[in-house]
Order: sequence, then structure tokens, then C-alpha cells
Amino acid sequence: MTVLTVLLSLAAGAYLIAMLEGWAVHGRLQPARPVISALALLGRESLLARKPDRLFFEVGPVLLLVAGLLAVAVIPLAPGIIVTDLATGALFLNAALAYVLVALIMAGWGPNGAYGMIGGWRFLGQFVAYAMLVVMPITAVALRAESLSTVDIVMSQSALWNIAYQPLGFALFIAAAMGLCWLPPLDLPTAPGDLAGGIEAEYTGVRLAVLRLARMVVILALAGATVTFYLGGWLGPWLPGWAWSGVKILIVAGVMVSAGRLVPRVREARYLELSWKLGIPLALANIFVVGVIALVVPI
Amino acid sequence: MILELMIALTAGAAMFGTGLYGALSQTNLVMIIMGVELILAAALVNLVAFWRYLHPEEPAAQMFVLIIMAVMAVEMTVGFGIAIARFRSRGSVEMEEARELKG
Amino acid sequence: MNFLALTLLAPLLSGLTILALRRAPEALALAGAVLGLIGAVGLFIAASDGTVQAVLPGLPDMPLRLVATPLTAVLALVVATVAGFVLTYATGYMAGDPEKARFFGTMLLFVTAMQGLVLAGDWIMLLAAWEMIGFASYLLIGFWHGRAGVASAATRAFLYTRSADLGLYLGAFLLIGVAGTSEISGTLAITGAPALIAGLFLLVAAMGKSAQVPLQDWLQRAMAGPTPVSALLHSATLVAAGAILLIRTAPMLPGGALLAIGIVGGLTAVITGLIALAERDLKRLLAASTASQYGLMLVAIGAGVPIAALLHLIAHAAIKSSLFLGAGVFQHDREGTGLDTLAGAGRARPGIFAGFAIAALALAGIPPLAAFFSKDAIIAAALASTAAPWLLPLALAGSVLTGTYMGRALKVLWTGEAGPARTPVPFMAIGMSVLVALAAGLGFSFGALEHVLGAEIEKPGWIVPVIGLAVGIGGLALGWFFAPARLLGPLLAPAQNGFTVAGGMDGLILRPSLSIAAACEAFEQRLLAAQIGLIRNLGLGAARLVDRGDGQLFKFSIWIGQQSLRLGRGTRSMDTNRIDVAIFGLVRRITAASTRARRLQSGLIHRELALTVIGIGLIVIVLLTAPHYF
Amino acid sequence: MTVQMIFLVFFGGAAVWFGIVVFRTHSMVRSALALLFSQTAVGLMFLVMQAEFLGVLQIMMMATEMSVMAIFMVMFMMDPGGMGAMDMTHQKRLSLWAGGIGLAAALAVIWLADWGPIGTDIPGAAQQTADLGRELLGRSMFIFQSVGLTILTAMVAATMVAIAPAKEQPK
Repeated sequence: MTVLTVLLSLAAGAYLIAMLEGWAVHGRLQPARPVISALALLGRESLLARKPDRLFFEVGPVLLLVAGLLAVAVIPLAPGIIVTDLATGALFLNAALAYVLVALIMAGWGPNGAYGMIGGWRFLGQFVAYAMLVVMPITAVALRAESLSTVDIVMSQSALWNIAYQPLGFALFIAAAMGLCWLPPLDLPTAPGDLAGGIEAEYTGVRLAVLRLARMVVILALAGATVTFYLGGWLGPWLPGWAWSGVKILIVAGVMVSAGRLVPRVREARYLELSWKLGIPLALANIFVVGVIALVVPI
Repeated sequence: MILELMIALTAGAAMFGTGLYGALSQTNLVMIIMGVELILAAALVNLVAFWRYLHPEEPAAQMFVLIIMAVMAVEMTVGFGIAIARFRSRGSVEMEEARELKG
Repeated sequence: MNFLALTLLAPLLSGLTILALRRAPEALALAGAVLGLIGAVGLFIAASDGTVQAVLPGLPDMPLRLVATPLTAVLALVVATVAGFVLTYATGYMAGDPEKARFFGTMLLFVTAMQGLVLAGDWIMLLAAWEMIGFASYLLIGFWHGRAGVASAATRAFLYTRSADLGLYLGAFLLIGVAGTSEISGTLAITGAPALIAGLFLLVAAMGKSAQVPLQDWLQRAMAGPTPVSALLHSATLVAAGAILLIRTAPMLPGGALLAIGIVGGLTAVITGLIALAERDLKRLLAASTASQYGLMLVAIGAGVPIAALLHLIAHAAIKSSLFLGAGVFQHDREGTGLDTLAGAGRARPGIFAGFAIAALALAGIPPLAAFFSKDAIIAAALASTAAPWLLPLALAGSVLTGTYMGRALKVLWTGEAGPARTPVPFMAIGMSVLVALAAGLGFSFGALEHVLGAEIEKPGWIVPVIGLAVGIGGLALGWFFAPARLLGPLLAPAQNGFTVAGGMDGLILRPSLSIAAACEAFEQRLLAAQIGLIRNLGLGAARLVDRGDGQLFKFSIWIGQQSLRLGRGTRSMDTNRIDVAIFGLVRRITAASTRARRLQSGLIHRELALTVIGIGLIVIVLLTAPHYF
Repeated sequence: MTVQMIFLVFFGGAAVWFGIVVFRTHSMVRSALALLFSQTAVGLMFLVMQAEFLGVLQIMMMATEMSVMAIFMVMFMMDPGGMGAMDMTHQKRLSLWAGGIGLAAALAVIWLADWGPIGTDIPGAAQQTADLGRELLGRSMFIFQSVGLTILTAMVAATMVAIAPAKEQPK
């Protein structure tokens, strides 16, 4: 039952995010837009590259979707509504997100296209940096909750949300999240400018629809993760638990999606340099600070 | 119960065998490293199997698994460091060409 | 304390910068001199109410001391003033000279050394400064080393003063040894025999430096240096060193030493006075007159009143330097300082001649001017001293002679037709006029000076000034109206060549030492020849001996060669057919084994990897089976 | 118990199968990703054996590691796409024998040895992770820190070796 509710809320969320992204990209809020584009995609002929690596070509988008779903599985929308409350939930979420990378490599390598391949390997180069920037803030959050399970993490934020408790961690997590689901300021794998669609260049028809849907799910998963870790999940004064987490997820997703309009795309080397030389040290510092505060401040 | 242990260990042994074959038979250094990775994975499987079925209450076994993971990571890093150096100087990492140590 | 440093360091630094930069030497020199003067004035004011002392780290328990008692401060002031104005004069005088930088640099170094000597508080500092001024005078005298005779004059001056300095060394070391401390004031308390001996040694040093009788020859020859040098060194400072030394050690000197000093001083005064009278060159005349004036000072010291000597020293410094500067101007006009060439030069330059005349009259002892007071003090001291019968006539004769040669100099300069007046000489004029003013006006300051030095001279009655005046005017009149030949008569010839007794210094010392050196040279040559001969026949005998032994040796080695040949043949045969066979066989087998082993070392990574795996397998087998069997 | 066994067999088989695929495929990226999936299968085996933390960790680690390996494969191999189907092996007979003997020896040990009593009380996942944490930072802190240090030195050494010497860098 909870799985069904989670999937439904996921579908609704994906729809709303698609609408938001449409609005962010085209400037006009057209509620029906996602449905139309989805149908259009399904209707189109699905082309195949000349000598593709068929296995990867097919599995890429599906693996991306699976990764997104696995990640969502661990996010608690309300005290009861969580697919599997693993003892190592936070780590599991991260493990799932790691497979976004594998999926993108497959999607990039599969169609035997230059732009796709470059997009895939470029994402690999960055992912090593994101992984650090995702895992370390999570460690800090787990440090405070003294347990890896996402439900305990949310419960630990009842007194003070983690965004106030460890803002640095939040900032790093958000930056890494933006990179992980390659939203505009960091959309290097599918950079429309220089890679002409990158990963999505070779895909058409159903596979492209699956790829886009999978991307939406990943965005939602990351938004959900940010909410659980930093914005106190379902905690909130008046509304019931699930409403709060729904609203929060949507807000965070909306912010993530619309951030692309403000900031120009970050260059590959620049981003790498920033995350390795600046991000990781800051993340380590964040863990240290949270460790000290956790020892000293009783809340 | 004993059967699961046997299955896990046989899986480990099988991976060890393939890894060994791969490490010895491949001409390319990278493939050899992958062979070694497989052997180490086999070791991991055996370790967890021993932990799960023989000494579940003993955390040291799990700690040792982490050590083996670290070994895998280190082995890969250094392996590829040398591979890059060799590739840069010799142009290829084919083991056939590495005759410098000839006695 | 900083005035002390300023007096010493200002000239030193400017000298060094001039030598280093070799640019704008006049400006730097004047700056250094003026600063030194200011320092000296400040020092004098500071010292007038209490001695200023500076202790510098020197030898382990003998630190170098600079002490500015009123006495030394006055001397420092004199040196600084004379140096300042001589340097201003020198800027004009050396205008055309290409090596001005070297000149001014050495002059300033000399001034520093002189200030060091004057202010020295301990014997070692005094010794060092003494040597420095000797060296600086050598450099300055030999400044135009290109010209003929200048270099020899400089070396001669140097040798004279150096040999005399031995006296200073012996005296100083004796004093330090006996007193135990190197501080001059400390050593003054010594009495008895050591004091007498030290006193005599110091007298010898003073005679050398102040060109007293036996050693006066170098001063005339030192005139070969440029006139500012003679003005500064050979009138006020360097030559004064001897007198200063005796003045400062006067309290320690016992009666005998004082008598000796007095007699030496008197004799010098008379003899150099005669030489000055007989001189044919204006600068040599002034040099001889310097020696005679210092003779008078020694007479004053001998008479037991060092203060009179000090006053006369100060007056003489101003007078003689202005005389020299005047002579320098005339030298510029007439390109030479011979009296016959300078005849009438004074008439061509009335201003300069007026200054020259004032200074000359001052020296002769005409009342309002400076030397009158100091000369009176000397005559009074000679009169009042115990050894009056010895000292008084010599002092009087000395002052008469001073008057005569000054009168003769004036007469020569004034009579004779005036040559063309050359270009104006501003700097020279300024330098000279100030010194002349000093020469004139110093006398009045002597009273205040005595009060500062704390040693009042009891004013003699009316007798001494009258005698002094008579002597002065008499001398001048004699000089002006009677030619020297008539005055000296028989003494003219010897006086002209400096009363050289038995060939003079050259004869007495130079030639004998050279001949001794030649004799030693000859002896040494013969010695060398003898040695070579000895070695030669020794070597030949040994060689014959060795030759015979070598013959036998040769025969013996031939024999041994044959034996070894036979032995060699035997071993070769044994070796070839038995041992080689065995070795080569072994070698073949080893190479065969190694080629097989080499295949093992194929260098192929994967082959080696396989070998390692096989190795591990063997190890595992051994590990598993071993526990069962052993 | 049987469910666990079935999953164990399934994932064990998957791990071995992907292991074999690694060396049989000609496309290098495929062999790298095959290794990736074999490692993930091993991670899943850990999950099946209720070592949850280790399983998740293995899955997460291997994803990144093996993709890095993939990129190295592409860099170094002559024909990464595997289009030319080159046979990249040598001394096949010897390595086959070595692999076979190794396998046989391992199997012999597994099946013949008497493993003693099977542990029953498996601590919960949270408890396991907590124990592991305390173990790592408690009793075997020294080992854990030295491993950390070795990784650091390895990283430094590898980069040092990999950095081109000064003269070779392209001006």
C-alpha cells in the first residue's frame, strides 16, 4: 500500500516538475505541456544508431529510472509512508544515486555517438566529485541523528532542522544535487550549447520519454533527499506530515529546476576544480563542525 | 544452513578461478587489474560468508571486509598510476611489449 | 659623547666617501671639515666643564679610550679649525689637479688620525694614531709622486719619523709595564728611574716627529708636497704631535728629562733658526722656522711650564699655516718658491702680502699679535726655571733668529719689481684671511684659555715683555736691513746645507747602513758558492759508488730471468693439457644450465605472474601437508 | 532459509557469470561494466547475507570504481569498442590450468573441511553498523587509521607516477 502511494505521489511530482521545467525553459506556464510532449515522444519513430552497443543503448534509460526509484524508496514522505526503512537508508540512497552515473555512461556509450560519449565520460569525471559532496554532508547529517536510517534522521530534526543546524552541509548538498541530476547550471552531460543534447542526442521516441521521466524521478529523489536530510521531512506545525513533505519537495524541486535560468553553465574544469579544491575541504570541515556541535549542544 | 555457506564459498571459489584465469591470460595490464579485482571480490564474498555463518556476533570480520575494499581501491589506484606512466612513455600497456626486465 | 664621535667620524666618513665615490671631493671635504669643526667646538664646550670620556672595546684588559680633557679639547679645536681653513684654501689651490679626490681623501684621513691622536686616552690609541699620521704624511708628501725627488723625500720623511717612533714604542711599553694600565692618566703617576728612562724615550719620539736637531732634515725636504699639506701637516698638526706628547706627559717627567728636553729644544731653536736664515727657498725657510718654534716650545716644557708651550703651539699653528698659505699663493704666481724667483711677488698681491706680513710680525712677537704673549710666557718660564743659565740664552737667541728670518722673508717679497697679478684666488684668500685673523686675535683669548685649562702663569713683571719686544724688533730690523751673508759670515755655507755634521744623516746613517748591507750581500754570496761546491763533489762520489753496485745487480737479475724462464715453460705444458680441459668442460655445462634458467627470466609480466601463482600453490601444498609429516 | 538460499544462488551465479563475461567480451566497456555488475551482484549477496551496511557500501563503491576503470579501459585499449574482435589473450593453456587447479583446490577445501557450528543470532542491521563503527574506531582504530593513511600515500604515489616528468610536458 505504501509503495503504491509513494509511486502515485512520485508520478504527480514528476508531472508538476515537468510543468515547472517547461515553465522555466519556455517562460510560459502551460499545465498540459508535459502530457503533450510525452504523447509526442511516444508517437515518434524510435531510431537506432548504425552500430550501437544495443545492450547499453536499451538498458541506459531504464537503469536511470531504476536508480531514481531505488533512491525514492528510502525517502520517508510521512511517519508511515516509506517504502523500506533500511537501517542504512541514507547510504542506500547514495548507492542508488551512484547508478545514475552508470546509466549515463551506458546511455552515452550505447549509441556509438561522439557527443553522447563525451557527455557520458564528462559526467563520470564530475560524478567522482559529486559523490564526495553528497556522501560527506550525509555523514554529517547521520552524525547528528546517530543513525543512518532516514526516519531517525527526520526525527532527529524535530527540535531544529538541519538546514539551521548545518547550513554549510545544506549548501554543499544542494550544489552536488544540482550536479547529480544535471540541472541547467550544471547540465554538462546534455549541454545544449556544446554537446547538442549530449546523452539525449541519439535517443528518440519511447527511449527518450523514459530517459526524461527517469530524470524527473531522479530530480524528485534528490529533492526528497534534501527535504529529509535538511528540511525536517514531514515535520511541521499545522499541516499533516505527508502534506508538509509534499510541499517542501515541490518547493525544493522548483528552486532546483528554476535555478538554471539565473546562472550561466559552469565550465567543466571550473566545476571540477571548485568541487575538489573547495567543496571537499568544506564538506570535511562541515563534518568536523557538526561533530563538535553534536558533542557540545544537547538538542 | 550449512548449504548456504557452501554455496557462497563455491561462488567465491568460482570467481577466484575466473579472476586467476583472467589475470594470467590477458595481455593488457588493465584487464589484469580487473582480474585481480575479481579475485579480491571473491575474498570479500568468503569473508562475509564466514562472518554471516560462522561468527555473526564478531564485528572484526566486517572491519576486515572494509580493509579488503581499501586494498581493492589502493591496488587499482597504483595500478592505473603505473599504467598511465607506462602508456605515456611507451605508448601502450600491452604486457607483451614489457620486456625490459629480461634477465 | 656624540661631539667626540662627530669630531672623529665626520672627517673619516667624508674622507672615505671621497676615496670611494671620487666625485665632488671639494664639497665633501668641506662638509667633513665643517662638521668636524662643529664637533670640536661642541667637544670643547662640553669638556670645559668636565672631561668627556668614551671607552671603546680594545685589547682584553686594555680598552681604547677617547678622553676630552680641557687640554685635549683645545688641541682638537685647533686641529679642526686649521684643517677646515686649509681645506677651503686647498679647494682653490688644487683646482687644476687631476687627482683631487685622492688628495682630499688622504687629507681628511689625516685629520681623523690627528684628532684620534689628540683625543687618545690610552697609549695604544695614541700609538695607532701616531703611526697613522706618520703614514698620512708619507702619502701627502709623496702626493705628486710623478715629480722627481718627491718620492725619495716622502720615504726619507717616513724613515726619519718611523725610526724616531721606536722611542715612543719603548716609552709607552715601559710605562704600561710599570703602571699596569694602558691609560695615559694612569701612567702619569710613575716616578723615579722608569719615569726618567720613559721620558727620554718619549723625547726621542718627539724629536723625530717635531723635527728637532739631529732629525730636523726631513722637514725641509717634506716641502716637496703640495702647500696645503705643508700648511696643515708641517706647521700645525703633525709636527705638533711631538710637542703635544710631551705636554700631556709633562707632570710625569722628572727634572733630568725636563733639562734634556729644554737643551734639545734650545739647540734646535738656534740651529734651525740659522738654517732658516740661510735658506734660499721660502717654503724650506718656513719649515726650518717651524722646527725652531717647536724647539722654543720644548724649551718651555723643559722649563717646567707646559702651558706656555701649549699657548705657543696654538699661536704658532695659526701663524705658520697662514704663512704657508701665503707662500702657496706666491708659489701659484711665480711657479716656484725660491726666494730669488719670488722677489717682489708680495708687491703684486698687496692683500695676500698684507696677511703674510701680519702673520710674520705675529711670529716675530710684535705685541698686539698672538705669538707675543706666548713668546713672553716662554721667555718668562725660561727665566724662572732652575736651568735658566742654559735655557734663557737659547730662548732669546731663538726668538732673535725668528725675527731676522721673518724680516728677510718680508724684505725679499716686498723689494723687486711686481710681476703680473694672476687670476683672483677666492678660496685661497678666504682660507688664509681667517687664519691670519686668528693669528692676530688669538693672543687676547689666552687669558680665558689659561683659566679654562686651570693653570695660571704668574704674570712676569715688566722685564720680560720689554725683552721680548726688543728681541722681536731687533730681529726684524736685522733681517730687513742686513743680508744673511753678512749676518752669518762663516756660518753661511754649513747652514745652507743644514749643519750636516760629518756628512749629516746620509753620511752618518744612510751610507754606513748601505755599505753594511753590501758587505752582508757579498758574504752571503761566498757562503752560497761554498755550499754548492760541497754538494757537487759529495754527489759525484755517491754516484760512482751507486754505479758499481748497479753492475752486480744487473748480472744477478739476468741470472734470475733465466731461471724463471725455465720454470715458466714447465708450468705452461702442465697447464695446457690437464687443467684447461677440466675448466672448459665445466664452463660449457654452466652456460648450458644458465641458458635454460634464463628462459625463466623472460621479463614477460604475465609469465612471471604465472610463476608467482605456481609458487603460491606450492607453498599452500607444503603448508597443508607439512604439519602431518613433521 | 530457503528464500535466502535461492537469492544467494541467484546472485552468486550472476556474480560468477558476469566475472566470466568480463574476460570473454571483446568490447572493453562491456567487460568493465560486466565487472561492475558482478561486483554489484556480490554487494547484493552481502545484502542477502544480512550484512546490510557492507552490501550497500559495496554497491556504492563499486559503481564509481568500475566506471573509472571503464574510462581507463577506453584510454588504454587499442580497440575499446571491441569492433575488431581481437583476441587479447596469451598463454591461454597455462592460465586455464592455473584457474582450474585454483578452483579445484578451493572447492576441495570448502566441501571437505568441517566448518563447525553455524552461528544463529544475527544482530540487526543498525546494531551491526553500530558495532562495526565502534570496532573501527575502538579496538582496531590503529588498523583503520593506517589503512586510511595507506590510501592517501597510494593516491599521492599514483599521481606522482602518473604526472609526466617535466621535460615531456607539451610546451
